[in-house]
Formats: sequence, C-alpha cells, structure tokens
Amino acid sequence: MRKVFASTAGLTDRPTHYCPGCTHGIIHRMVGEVIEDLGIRERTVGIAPVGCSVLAYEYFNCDMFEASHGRAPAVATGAKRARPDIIVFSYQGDGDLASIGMGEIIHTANRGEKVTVIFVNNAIYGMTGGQLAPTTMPGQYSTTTPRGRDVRDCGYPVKMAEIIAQLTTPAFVARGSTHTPREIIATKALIKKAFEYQVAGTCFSLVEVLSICPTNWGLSVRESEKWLEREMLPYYPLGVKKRPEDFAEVSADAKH
Amino acid sequence: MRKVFASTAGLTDRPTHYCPGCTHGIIHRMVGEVIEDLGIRERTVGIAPVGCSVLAYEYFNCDMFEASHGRAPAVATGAKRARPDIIVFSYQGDGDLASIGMGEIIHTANRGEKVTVIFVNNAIYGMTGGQLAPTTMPGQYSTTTPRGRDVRDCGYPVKMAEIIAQLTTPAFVARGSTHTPREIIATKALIKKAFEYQVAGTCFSLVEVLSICPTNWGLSVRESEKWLEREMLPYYPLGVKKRPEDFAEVSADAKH
Amino acid sequence: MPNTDTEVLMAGFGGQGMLLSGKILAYAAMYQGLEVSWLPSYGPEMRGGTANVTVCISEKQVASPYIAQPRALLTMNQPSLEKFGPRVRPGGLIIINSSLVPIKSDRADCRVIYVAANDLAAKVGTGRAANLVMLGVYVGLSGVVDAKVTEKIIEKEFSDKVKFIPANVAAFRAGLEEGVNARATNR
Amino acid sequence: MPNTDTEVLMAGFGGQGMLLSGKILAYAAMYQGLEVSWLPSYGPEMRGGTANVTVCISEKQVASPYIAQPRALLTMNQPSLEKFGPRVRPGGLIIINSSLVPIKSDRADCRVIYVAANDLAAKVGTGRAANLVMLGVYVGLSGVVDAKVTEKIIEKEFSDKVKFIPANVAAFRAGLEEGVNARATNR
Amino acid sequence: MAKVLMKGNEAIGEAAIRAGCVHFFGYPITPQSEVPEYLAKRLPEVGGKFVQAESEVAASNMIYGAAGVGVRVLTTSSSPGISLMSEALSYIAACELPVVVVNVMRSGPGLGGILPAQSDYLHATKGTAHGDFKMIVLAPASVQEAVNLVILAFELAEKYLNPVMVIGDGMIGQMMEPVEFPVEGVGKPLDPGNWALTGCKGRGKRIINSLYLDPEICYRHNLKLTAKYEEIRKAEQRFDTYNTDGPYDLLVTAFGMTSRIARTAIDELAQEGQRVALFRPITLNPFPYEALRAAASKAKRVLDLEMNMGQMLQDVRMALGPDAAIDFFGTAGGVVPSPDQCREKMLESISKTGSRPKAKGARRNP
Amino acid sequence: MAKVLMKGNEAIGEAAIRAGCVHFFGYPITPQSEVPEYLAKRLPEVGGKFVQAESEVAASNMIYGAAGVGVRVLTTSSSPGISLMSEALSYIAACELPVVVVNVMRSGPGLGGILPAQSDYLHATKGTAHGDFKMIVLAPASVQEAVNLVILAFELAEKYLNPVMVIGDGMIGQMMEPVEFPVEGVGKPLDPGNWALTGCKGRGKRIINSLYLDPEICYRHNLKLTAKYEEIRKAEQRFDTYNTDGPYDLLVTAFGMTSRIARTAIDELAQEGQRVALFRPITLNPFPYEALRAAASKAKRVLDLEMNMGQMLQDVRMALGPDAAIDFFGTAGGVVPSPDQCREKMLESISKTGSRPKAKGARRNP
Amino acid sequence: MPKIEISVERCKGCERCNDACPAKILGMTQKLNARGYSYAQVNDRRKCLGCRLCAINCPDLAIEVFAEGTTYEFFHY
Amino acid sequence: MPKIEISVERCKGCERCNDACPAKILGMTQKLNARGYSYAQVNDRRKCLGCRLCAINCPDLAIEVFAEGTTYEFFHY
Ligand SMILES: Cc1ncc(C[n+]2csc(CCOP(=O)(O)OP(=O)(O)O)c2C)c(N)n1
Ligand SMILES: Cc1ncc(C[n+]2csc(CCOP(=O)(O)OP(=O)(O)O)c2C)c(N)n1
Ligand code: SF4
Ligand code: SF4
Ligand code: SF4
Ligand code: SF4
Ligand code: SF4
Ligand code: SF4
Ligand SMILES: [Mg+2]
Ligand SMILES: [Mg+2]
Repeated sequence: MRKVFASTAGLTDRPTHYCPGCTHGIIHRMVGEVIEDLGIRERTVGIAPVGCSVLAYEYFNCDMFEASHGRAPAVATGAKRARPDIIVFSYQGDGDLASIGMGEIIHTANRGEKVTVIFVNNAIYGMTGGQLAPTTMPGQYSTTTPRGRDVRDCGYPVKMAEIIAQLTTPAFVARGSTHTPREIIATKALIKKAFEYQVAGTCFSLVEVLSICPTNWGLSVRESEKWLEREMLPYYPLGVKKRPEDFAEVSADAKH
Repeated sequence: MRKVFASTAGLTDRPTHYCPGCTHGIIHRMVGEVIEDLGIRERTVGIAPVGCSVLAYEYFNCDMFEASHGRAPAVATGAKRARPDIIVFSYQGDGDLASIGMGEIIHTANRGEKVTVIFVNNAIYGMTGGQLAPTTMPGQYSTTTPRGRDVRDCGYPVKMAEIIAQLTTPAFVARGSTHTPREIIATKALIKKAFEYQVAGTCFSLVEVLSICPTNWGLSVRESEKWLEREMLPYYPLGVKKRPEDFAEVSADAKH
Repeated sequence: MPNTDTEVLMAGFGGQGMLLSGKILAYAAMYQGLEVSWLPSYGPEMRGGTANVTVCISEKQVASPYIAQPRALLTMNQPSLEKFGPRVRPGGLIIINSSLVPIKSDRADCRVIYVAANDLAAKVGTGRAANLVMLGVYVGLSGVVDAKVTEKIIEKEFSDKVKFIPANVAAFRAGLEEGVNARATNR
Repeated sequence: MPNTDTEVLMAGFGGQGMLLSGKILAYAAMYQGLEVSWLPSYGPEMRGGTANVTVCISEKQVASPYIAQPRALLTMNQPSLEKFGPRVRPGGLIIINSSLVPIKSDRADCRVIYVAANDLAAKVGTGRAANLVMLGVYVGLSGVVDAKVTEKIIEKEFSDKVKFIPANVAAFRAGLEEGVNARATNR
Repeated sequence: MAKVLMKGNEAIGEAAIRAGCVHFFGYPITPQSEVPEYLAKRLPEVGGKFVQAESEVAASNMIYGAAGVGVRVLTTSSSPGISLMSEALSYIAACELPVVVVNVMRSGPGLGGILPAQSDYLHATKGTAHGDFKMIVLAPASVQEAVNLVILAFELAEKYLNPVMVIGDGMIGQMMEPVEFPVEGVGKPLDPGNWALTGCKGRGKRIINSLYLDPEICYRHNLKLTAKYEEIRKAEQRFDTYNTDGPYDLLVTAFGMTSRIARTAIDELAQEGQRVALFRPITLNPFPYEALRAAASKAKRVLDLEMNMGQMLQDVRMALGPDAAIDFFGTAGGVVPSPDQCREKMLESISKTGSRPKAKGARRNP
Repeated sequence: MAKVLMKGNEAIGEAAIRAGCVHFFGYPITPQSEVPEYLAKRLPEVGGKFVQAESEVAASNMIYGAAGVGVRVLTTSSSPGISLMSEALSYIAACELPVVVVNVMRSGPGLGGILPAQSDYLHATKGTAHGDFKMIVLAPASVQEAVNLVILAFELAEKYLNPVMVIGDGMIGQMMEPVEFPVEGVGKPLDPGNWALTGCKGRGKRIINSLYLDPEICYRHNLKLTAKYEEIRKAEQRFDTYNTDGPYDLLVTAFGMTSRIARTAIDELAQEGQRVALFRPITLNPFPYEALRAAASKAKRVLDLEMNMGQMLQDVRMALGPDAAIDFFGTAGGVVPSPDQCREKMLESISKTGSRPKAKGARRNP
Repeated sequence: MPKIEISVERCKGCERCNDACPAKILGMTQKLNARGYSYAQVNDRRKCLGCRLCAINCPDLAIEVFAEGTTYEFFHY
Repeated sequence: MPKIEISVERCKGCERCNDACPAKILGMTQKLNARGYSYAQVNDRRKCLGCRLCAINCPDLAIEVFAEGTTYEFFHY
C-alpha cells in the first residue's frame, strides 16, 4: 500500500489547539504541504501573528517568529531585506492584518517586498472571544456589535485582496476558501503559486483564505460552512485578483 | 467699487510660513472659502497634521486641533462621534496620511465617519526636508532616495484617492490640483461638495489635492507646476472617484 | 452562628456550568450579608480546556480571592481532581461527581463525598443540571448559605430561560438532600 | 603662542553661506591641532529664516559648544545684528557686512568693524562669496587660524565645484587684507 | 442602591457610565475585553457612543479627539495595548485634556501571557512616553474600589485637566465581587470650560495643540505642567494601611490585588503573634513617599511584595533611602503569589530583624 | 585614521557602519533625519540595506525581524517616534534580540518642539513599555563619544542579547566636531549563535517568541531576564568625573551635553576659587548609583543639572537618599541652559553650604 | 483496494470528513477519545474510492489515505 | 474699470499671478519688501479684466480684486 495522503514535513506533528472543525488547521496544512512540495523548508522563516493562530510557531516545521499584533509584514520586511536568500511568509488573521495591521500590510505590499502573506479571513476575532473584525459581515453578531454589525456605525467589511490588488506595484493576489474540498484544492494551488513567485524573486504575494469560526459564529461546523458560502462568498469573490504578469510598466521616470 | 475677490472669513489674516509659491496656501484658502460659503465656520473643528501645514491651526479661523503625525482621522473620529453636530475636517500631507497614517485613514473612511479630509499630495516630505513620501514619483530625487525613487526598492507611488474610493462604504472621493487657475477652480468645487456631504450628514468625504513643493523638489515655482503637470497628472488622474449616490446597497444581512 | 468563612474551588470542563454554580453560591452568600469573591481561572482561549472558579465567603472583607489551598473542592472531571485534589486544606471537603470521574481521591485527611451528579440530575429532570446537584450537596453539607435563598438565586439566574428553572431547582434539591443526609450521618 | 580659545557666532539669512564659513574656520583650527565644535541653530523648517552657527576653538576639549555670549560675531543681516549684537562679550569683536546691514552697532565696549563684504567680493569675483570676505576679515583680525591653512580648506570644500575656487579664495584674501590692516591700525 | 455581584471589567464599564462618561473608544485585548463588550451593549442604551477602534494607537487618538471637544471619555486596554498608546498619552497630557485610561495588566514583556501581573507600574508612573509629563495613577484592590477609583479618576482628570490611569491586574478584571454603585449620573456633565473645541460661535477660536516652536514658550509650558504636577503631588496622595495601629516589626508594601494576598498572610501571622503591618499606596502617582516613610519608621524592616520583578520597589527605595532594610519578593508571568508564599517571605524578613513572636492569638484571624 | 569634522547625526550613521552594521530601518524626524539621509547614501555603497519604513511602529518591528534573522541592525528616531516604538522594544527585549536604537531627543511632551532636550530619560531608563524589561542606555557628551558609544552599543547588544539605546539631545545630532573612526569593520560579522532564524538546514527549527502561556514558564523567563539585568548592572556601569581629584564643596550631576555646559561653568568658578566637581553617568542604565554616592560623599551638596524637569534627579535621589541635600536646575522646551545660568545655580548651591571660595586662580581656566 | 486510517487521538469529531466523502461511508463513534471527542470511523471499508476528499477536508490531519497500484490523480493535491 | 490691489507685505514673489493673468499686465518689482521678496506689481492698470485669475492663483492672499457695475462670473469661485 502506498500512502496517497499523509502528514506533511512542513508541519510538526503536534496536534493543534484549534476548535473542532476550525479551518485554520486546513490552511496550516496547505502551507506546510506547499513548503514541502517546493523543497524550501530548510530556508523558510514563518511569522505567526497574534490571533488564534498565535501558536502557529509550534505547528510549522521551520524557523518561526512570533510577531506583535498586526506587525508581521514589518517583521517580514526586516527579515527578508536582511536575508534575501530565505523564504519569508506571514500567517495572519483579519483582526491582525486588516484592523491593527492595515498600515503595515499595505506598505509591505506596496514596497513589493518579496514575501508571502497568508491572510485568514474568518470574519471575527477568534482568539479574544468573538469581537467585531473589519471583515465581519453586515448584520453579523459579535460581542462588540451585540445588535449585529450596523453598517451605518461600523461601515462595510473591507475586502483586503481587492485593496492590495489595486496597488500599482506588481504582486500576486488571490482569494480562496476552505468550506468545501473543492475550494481547498483550488486554494492550495493559489498558495503554491504565491510561494513560487517568491522563490522566483518576482514579487509580493498574498492569498486571502476564507475560514470558518464555528465557536464565535455560534454555529455548528456544517452550519458555518453553509453560512460562509451563503453570506461571505457573494461579498468576497474567490479567484486571482492580480498577477505580476499583468503589470504594464509605468513609464514614468520623474527625475528633476 | 465692489470687492470681487478678497480674503475669507474662514482664514485668520496671519501670513503663512510657507515657501514662496507653495500651494498649501491656495488649499488653505479654498477650504477657508468653502467654510465661509457654507456658513459653518462657527461650528467647524479642523485638525492640523504634522507636516509643513502643522501650523494650519493658526491659519484656519475656526476651532482647531493639532494631531499627532498621521492620526488626524482618529482624532476626527473621536471629535465627530462625541459631537455629531460639529463639522470636522482634517488637513493632511502625504507623509502624514499615506505613510504613517495609512491605517487610520482607511479605517476612518471605511467606518464612514461623517468627516471631511483634505489630503495634500506634494510627492515629498516637505517639513522634514525632502524625504521620500509614499507618493513620490518613480525616479524622483528625495533625501532618502538620493539616487531617485527606485521602484524595485520602494515600490510605486500610492494612489490614495483610488484606494479610498474602492472601499465599499459610501463616500465622496475626488482628486484635484493646484498647478493652474483652472484646476484650482475645479478643486474648490470638489472641496465644497465634500463639505456639503458632511453638512448633510451623508458620508465620509476626501479630496486629494496635488500640490507643489518647489523647495524640496529643487525647482522654481514655474518648473514645479510644469513638473506636476508632466509627471504627476498622468499617474494621479483628476476627477471624482466615487460618489455616495453611486452606492448600490449591499443586500447582505448576515444574521446568524 | 457558624463560622461561615470558607473558600470553595469548583472545577470542571468549560460548559459544565461550574462557574455558574460558583456565582449562585456567591450571590446566596452576598444576599445573606456576607462578603464574597468569585475568581475564575481565565486561561488562554484554548478550546475545550478546564474551567474553574474560587469562591471565597467571609464575614469580613475577603482578603485574598486567590486561594492556593481551598477548604472545599467540587469537581466535575478527572483532570481537575488530579490537579486540585492535593491542594485542599487538611480537614477540608472534596465533592466528586462520580458520574464523570472514574477515580477516587486519596485524601484521607479530608472528607470525600462521591455523588453521581449527572445521574441524579437526569433522574429529576436533565443531566445538564449536574452542576446544581453538586452545589446542592455542598450547601447541604456545609450549611454555609441558606438553601431557600440559594433556590431564589437559581430562579433569578434562569429568569430569561424560565423553562429551565424546574429542572435546575430539582437538581439542586436532590443534591441538597444528599448533602444534608451526609452531614447528619458522618462526622 | 597666542591664546586661541575663542567662540565665534556667524549669522545671516539661510543661503548666505555663514554655516560654510563656520565650517571652514572649524576645519582650519582642527588642522592646526586645536579642538573645535560647530553648532548650528536648527530652527523649525521655516522658510527664509535666519541661520547661524557657533564655532568654538580651544586648546583643550571644547566644554560647552553652546555659547550665550560669544567673543566674536560675524553678521550678514540686520535681524542677526539686532538679536546677537547685545550678546557679544564686553571687549569682543563684531564684524558687520555693511553691504547688507544698513544700521550700526551701539556696542561701545566692543571692537566693531564694518566691511562692505558683498561689494568687495563682487569686485574680486562674485558677490556670492561675501561670506568668505567676512571669514577673511575675522582671520586677519584675530589670527586665530593660519590664513594659508584656511585657503587650503576653502579649496578642499569646493573641490567638487572647482570653478568656484578662485573667486572664493580671492574673496577670502580680500577680507584677510582688510582684517590684517584693521589689526595693524587700531587698538 | 443594592449591591450586585459583578465582574471587575463590567463594573469598570458601569462605573464610567455612572460617572457620566458615555463615550468609549477602544480595542479588544484579554483580559479586559469585557469592558468594551459591556459598553457596546450598554452605551447605546444611555445615548452614548461606542466605537471599536482599529488599534490602540487609533483608540488613544480618538479619546484625544473626543476629550478635545469636551466630552468625558474612556479607553481601556491591557499591557501591550497600553504601550501603543504612549505617544498619544504624551499629546493628551501636553494638551491638558481630561481622559481616563484603564489598564488591566497582563504579564510581559512582549506578548507575554494573559494572566495577572503588575508589571506596568513603571510605564504608568515614570516613563509613559517622551517628554516631561505625568499621569495620575490609581490602583484599586477590589472591584468596589475599582468602581470608586474610576469615578474618582474622572473627577481628578477634570480637576487637573490631565490623563488619569486606573491600573489593575487581570484578576481584578476577571473576578466578581459585590459592588454598590453611586446613584446614576454622579458626574455632572463635563464643563467644556474655556478650552473645549465646540465650534467658535460667540467667541474667539480655540486651539488644542502641543507644538511650541519658540523654546521659551515651550519651556514655560513645561514649567506650567510641572507646577500642576507639584500641586497634584501635594494634594492627591492616597494610601491605605492595615495593622499599623499597634506596634509592628515588619512593614509590608504592596499595591492592588497583591495587597489582599498579603493581608491574608498578615492575618495568619498575627495568629502566630507576629506583628506585621501593611502599607498600600492607592495613588501610585503621586506616590505617598512621606506617608510610607512614616509608616516604615515604626518597623524594623520593610518587605515589598509585587507581581513583577521589583517596580514599585524603586519608589519604596526612593522613600526610604539606599540604606533602608528592604526585602523584595515578586512573581511574574501570571504567577500569583500565594498567601503561604507571602507568609514565608514575611517570616524570612522578620527573622532578619531578630524579633520574636508575641503571645499567640494576640490578634484574631478573620 | 585622521580626524574629520562631522555632524553628529552623520557620525552616528558612519559609526554603525564601522561597527559592521549595514542594515537600517527608520522613519524621518527632526532633529535626526540626517542619520537616515546619510545611510540612504552610504549603505548601498557598502552592500547594505536602507529601508524607509512607513512609521516608527513599522521600523521598530522591522529591526525585530532583521535582528531575528541574525544581522546587526540600527534604527534611529527622536522623542515622539521613540514613544511609538515602545511595544516593539518590549518584544525585542523579551525575545533577547540585539538591536541598537538611537534617540536624538527633542522637546516634549506631545509634539513639543524640535530643539534639544533630555526629557526622554525616564522613558528610556525606567518605563519604556509594558512588562519587566530594561534596555542598556548610553549617553554621549560629544560627537566622538557618540561614535564610540554607538560602536559599544552593538557590542553590548550582542554580548547581552538586549536592546541598547544611545540617547543624545538635538545638539549632539546637529553639531560638528572632529571625530576619529576606528578602522573599518571593527565589528566582526554578527554571530547568529544558536538563536537566529537562518533557515533550519542541518538543525532543528528555531523559534523567536515572547508568548508564554504557562505562567510558570513565563515567570522563569522573567527571572532569567532579571538575572541578566543584574549581571549588566554589575558589569557595565560607566561614568566620568571632572575635578574630583582635589576637595570640592559641590558635586554637579549632569549627563550628555548638559555636562559640557556645566564644565564651562565649573572652570569659570574654579578661577574664582570655588571648588565644584562633576559627575557624569555614561550608562544611564545601569545607573552608577554607588559611584555617584562615593563622589557625593566628598561634597557638601549636590546640584543636578538637566535639560528636562528633573528626570535623572530621581536616580540621583535614589543614590543619595531622601535626606541628601540635592538642588536641581532644569530647562525644557529646547531652552539650553547657558554656562552663566549654570554658574549662577552652582553659586546658589554653594552658598547654601556656607563654604567660602578658596584662593582665586587655584585652578586654571582652560 | 484503497483505504483510510483515522487517528483516534487527532480526531476532534468535526464531521467534515463525513460530509466530504462521496461514497458516504464515514460516520462517527459513540465512544469518546481521550480529549472527549466522538471521533470519525469508516462504516463500510469496501466502498472507499481512495479519493482523499475526507483527508483534504480534515482540519486536523487525522486521516491518512492508502492506495494500491495505479492511481489517477484528477486533482493535484 | 476693474482693478486689483497687491499687498506688498503679503507677497512672497512667487510670480504665480504673473503667469495667471490673461491680460499679461503683471510683473515683479526690483525692490524688496520687508521680508526680502521682490513683489508683484501691475504694469498696465487699464487692461485689467477683473477676471480674478491672479488672485485665484496666488498662494498668499496677496491680491484683492475690485469691479464696478455688472460682473459676469463665468466660473464660480
Ligand atoms: C497590541 C495588541 N492589541 C490587542 C491584542 C489582543 N488580541 C489578540 S488576538 C486579537 C484579534 C484576533 O483576531 P484575528 O486576527 O482575526 O485572528 P483569529 O483569532 O480570528 O484567527 C486581538 C485583538 C494584542 N495581543 N495585542
Ligand atoms: C511620530 C512622528 N514621526 C515623525 C515625525 C516627523 N515628521 C514631521 S512632518 C513629517 C512628514 C511631513 O510630510 P507630509 O506629511 O508629506 O507633509 P508636507 O510637509 O509635505 O506638507 C515627518 C516625518 C513626527 N513629527 N512625529
Ligand atoms: S475560536 Fe474560531 S478561529 Fe479560533 S480556533 Fe476556534 S473556531 Fe478557530
Ligand atoms: S517645504 Fe515644500 S511643502 Fe513645505 S512650505 Fe515649502 S514648498 Fe511648501
Ligand atoms: S478516500 Fe474518499 S471514498 Fe475513501 S473514505 Fe475518504 S472520502 Fe470516502
Ligand atoms: S474531519 Fe478529521 S477531525 Fe473532523 S471528524 Fe473527520 S477525522 Fe475527525
Ligand atoms: S484680475 Fe485678471 S486681468 Fe486683472 S490682473 Fe488679475 S489676472 Fe490680470
Ligand atoms: S501670486 Fe501672490 S505671492 Fe505670488 S507674486 Fe503674485 S501676489 Fe505675490
Ligand atoms: Mg479572525
Ligand atoms: Mg508631503
């Protein structure tokens, strides 16, 4: 018998602390597998955020940083500039990347740092117990919007992949999901592409991955997958948002 | 004889400290005139940034804050939420708004705070002596890019109006310029619209205004205007980027 | 009047309701004019971990709400018994939910009571109210708070889920009876 | 050997080159083995303001580079004369560029020299080198540094704009001559 | 009003409302997230405004904005979040705006852990940020006191136009104790005085600013602030003592919850005839140096107990001098010292004094 | 190497290069912008990396990342910018990474002004951020010493795996003085030791982290750090004295540039026969308490001079005790005390001691 | 014949494998594992297609898939 | 006849008004004002259109424009 699916060298074999059904685990596995597939484990440095995946440094089987809340892209910048030969990725939640870390992610992307960002959008603050995230859906309950997200008060959810994609600097930006095996397969391909661009030294890359949080959504795992599909997918369309190949050189050379 | 052009009640009559030809002065005047035109001077609170316009609190003839570098939109949020009856505007440079203050401006816009932001893009850090701004043009000299902005190192200039315009939350977003009387006239109309939306309680509004910095560009005033037209205009197209009227209600109401 | 100064540690898995039992006990004591504190463990947001609370009751202001050696332990799961059992003060009280804890305590210097709280609770209503059986046993045994007052608090706590009141009160009473009996029989 | 310990304040509008004159003086002193410090005013980035620099020269390590009462003042504009004139130490030296400063100093207790620095500079090359006329006067008068060394420094400072060297050296020499004469004539 | 049993974090939120503060800007962080959660529910009910800021940097600048337009305003956070507020707190102090900041401390440094600690003492009292400024810092030791001090914090903030920080450890945020609230609306509406930016109708324009380009003016501004801090120092020192009536051999210093753990140990030792007293500063700034010195003068030795590696210890040393006999015991990382540990450390200290226990049972153990 | 005349800010940049540091991440701010400007030019020439960060928050996290992968790294800023680095500095200290931070201080609080000040003493030495950690803090008094201390800073940072701050006022950044640099590359390449994240080829994975959920482990980590600070305290105190050889009536304490102004006044007073000595701490942390005490024991009185409202004064008090006769004179807001002002304050202090001047001209005025 | 192996101790009982299996051969136990979770089990081993979808959908790397002979990977995973 | 007035002391000599004037009637003085700037002046008063463009283009509010009788505002400013 041949193993056609097994654990990956990109992850340690430590069981995770995530809740049953939490798709952080799947996203970890995909990143781990890509690291293994590309043969870059021994030159990869990962950066864990502050969020439910704060312990990601225990799970990824490569050198790991733990960054302060939201600043993983700045840490990534420092690491990659100092050692351009290593592969640097950050793994960040929506509170981390899209709220407190908005400035860092946009500028890191805009500078075109040759790093890869895995952005886990679960529309909530998981770790701290279900507060509003910038990506929380209109009407969605959170502990800091006990009457549901009121768009007149909190505005609409931010679409990070689209925001980053729209910067002029060449990049690979895409959005995947984890609510079905089909989307997981597609998302893994996106993550692989993202790392490949870094390995080739081409550009910044970011993959936003829609993820479920049954615990703080107050839903079963199955209901959560349905809710993601029904509520999040229309607002957060999947697919590639930007490729470096599409870049039309801005001819400007504004010496004066 | 009738005065058909005179100083405005929206400004104090203190001469400014700006360099000869610096268009900060024109942008001040336009804002002051709009405040006068709309009859809101006595209920307006302005917020000066840290940048060449740090002393704007001396020039605007209304209640004024001096904010910390980049955080004017957060100050505006606090002020407006606390007193929804006042008209709140911030006046910020490109270092202030687009570099250190990137997180604050995006979230303030995204929450749909009913405030108005005047964003002065002069493609440089004026006050501190000509360092790279996020909006500095490719190849442009700055004291921290002594060989010109290398886009492989610093990425491409950020287009703030486009970034803000692209958020889902309804807003009025536009870009104007100051390099000719024609554009000044058009820009004043944009600034007026921006304030009108706030007065009506409709939405967040932002006007990006292209401005010259002869001192740090190392050009004469006339050369600066030409340079703005030749180098900046193609990259930073003028016009209205977003209007609240265009907003198609996102039907989502993701209660669960 | 008995010296009511005491500290109780109530422990179980998250979701087993021991924090609520502790709150009811604290409220009951407070309503009787006693000073109280209710200090939960708040670990990192790890899922499925244990949850415990220390309730201190005193006639004077509670000094330390953090108690290393409580006078009583109520435990709903084995890890908690293993972790906290050894810490109970000599001469103290240990109440174990034998429906869920398969092992015994080895504390010869404490009074140890085994109650099949889930079974008892299921019998009088629902197994989910096992936490109140445990509370009942403790109240019956220690007499630290008045049972009637405690029942009122239970009713108040469930005032927005009225339909759960009867089963929870019944579970409390079932535990209370066990406790009162135990008090009468031994020691 | 004369006691060379001194402090000179050089002031003018931004762009008039007094910071550079100060730097040349400091360099010249340094090359002669003296200790020096060069402390510019750095005001807020207000445009068109005044710029001044304090150069301290000492045989021992310079103590305070910040001097409230300098021994000498070289001034290229009226505001600086008004501001700093009163601060010069009694018995000190004030050199005024009379090409640009229409007023006189009222310091009877100081030696005051008026030099039409711009005119002189224009005569020997370019008016833009007035700052070096001023420096020349000071060097000639005070003898604090060697004129030849100073000329070498000037050449070095302009080494990437060689074509400006002759005019600047000429301006320095013109000033020097004035200074040496003044030294000989009075006091 | 009757007593209610309430979690410290929620009681802090409610206390603010009772003080008349209905504006909150803050960012979630354990172990204080129940404050914003509670206020997100409550504030709309009382016509207030709750805003979840995008970060602590933003939150601290939002309270600057809200205080500047003349409303009472609160933010709360925990250690790393408070560090991010450093710059804004310097601005707020410089502009003399009244704000209240609550820090429910967790362990550090860095991300540390979420369990109780007292290791932000120095950041709060000494070096909050750049420039010469000081906050008033209040340290409650019970949920009731947290309520009282939050209310006091608003009073002091407005009296002195200065930021006030209430600083407790995670325990105080997470525990429930009975509390009694003063009647609703103790706080009269904040008086926007002659400084708040309310629109210049009927008066000259106002400016809230901390930039002073002229050094002399900036100096004068600093002197003015310093004079204010001196006034605060003289008028606002608060502390509590325990067992100081009779004679005692050892004086224990402790603030916040640690003082209660110490009390348990002191009571136990009293039963053994050991005479130990407690000095608890309530205002960590202004620190009650003279009062501590007076209390220590009656003891042979001082033992400082903290949930940190010796931060208040600096002030204890400052009060008593470099030659004073001061012992220290501190825990960190979320480890709460047990009453037994404290007891042991007290006995160690006592043994160094050479004192013998007095008749057992001299004092009753409550 | 021959001496060159150089601006302090540029010399600081060059010193870093000479120490082997070719990575810089920072954000412009007056009066230190010449450091990044200089390095933007120089670093590409020596194969280094210059990155203008989007903010000080980002810059401080970039140096965390760069130090974590094992390169020597520098950031520089001025007061408000340093406040924004608070959180990251706590992380860096917790993770025991070697970084050097230069603070060219300007006046505060808030935006303050851009002129010289020394008002970040307490933020640097006491309460940089949340949690129990300390930086090593070095205070140069000349451009040459700034160069030397920047080089020393890298050595100490790497020896103790701890952030080191070099702290000077705006004057030191802006003035030119002759400097001599050590030969290029004093610094051997940084030894990535057993901690740097270089990719796990040929070894187990490494983690750089400050999260310790288990309180016991977090406690142990704190104890380990504290032990390190104790080691630093013992080994690294540095100070300078002036005029302490003979007898003296007054001891002046001052750090950084203020000490030089004081020296001018001391020299003048010596000509008048007044005996005044100077004590200048070079390491503000660890502060040389014992050495100061020894120096002060020979004087009748101490006068502390600072460009702030009395920050180092706390350490002087800590060293000498609450009963010591200590006077203070401080300026703020960018006002630099003049030698004359200092002289006057010294005379005032001397008059309080009742001493009379000794024979005039006893000491030569240089 | 392809087959899968489920790690009792890694499984958290989320049932995502159950939903993913096109052969509908997976179910949950009544028994609890050491961490208190009811865990996944194969109800009908013979019908396993070796398609890996259960493993792909599992957040906890609790499933390994084995196959013999030639396998056709319709999707690269 | 429309006319403009230039404030000698407010003017910084940037020449933007010169460039803006459609009638090309503005120039700069040789004299300097108190702040050291050569300032704007009207060379031929009679040709002024009262169009306000010089004032609109001036960063320093140094120009006031006066007109008599009916004016047609082609652009609202
Ligand atoms: C400076 C700072 N602010 C706040 C926190 C508290 N905090 C920890 S995780 C988190 C948000 C987590 O949400 P997200 O990034 O969406 O990750 P998730 O848990 O949902 O995966 C917050 C606010 C912190 N640790 N540090
Ligand atoms: C926290 C902080 N960082 C940096 C600075 C220094 N600083 C002052 S203004 C400025 C940038 C100004 O540029 P911009 O915002 O573009 O305004 P401009 O002067 O060009 O109008 C900087 C970096 C500061 N005052 N505070
Ligand atoms: S709280 Fe939500 S995001 Fe966090 S582990 Fe649980 S399910 Fe996943
Ligand atoms: S430096 Fe530039 S932006 Fe600043 S006043 Fe001068 S021209 Fe204007
Ligand atoms: S491999 Fe496919 S068929 Fe077999 S159990 Fe898994 S999902 Fe079902
Ligand atoms: S998907 Fe994995 S964790 Fe979930 S039930 Fe199946 S085997 Fe268990
Ligand atoms: S009003 Fe028009 S025509 Fe008259 S001076 Fe001005 S620009 Fe020229
Ligand atoms: S535009 Fe204004 S400031 Fe410029 S030259 Fe004309 S009048 Fe003077
Ligand atoms: Mg999330
Ligand atoms: Mg700018």
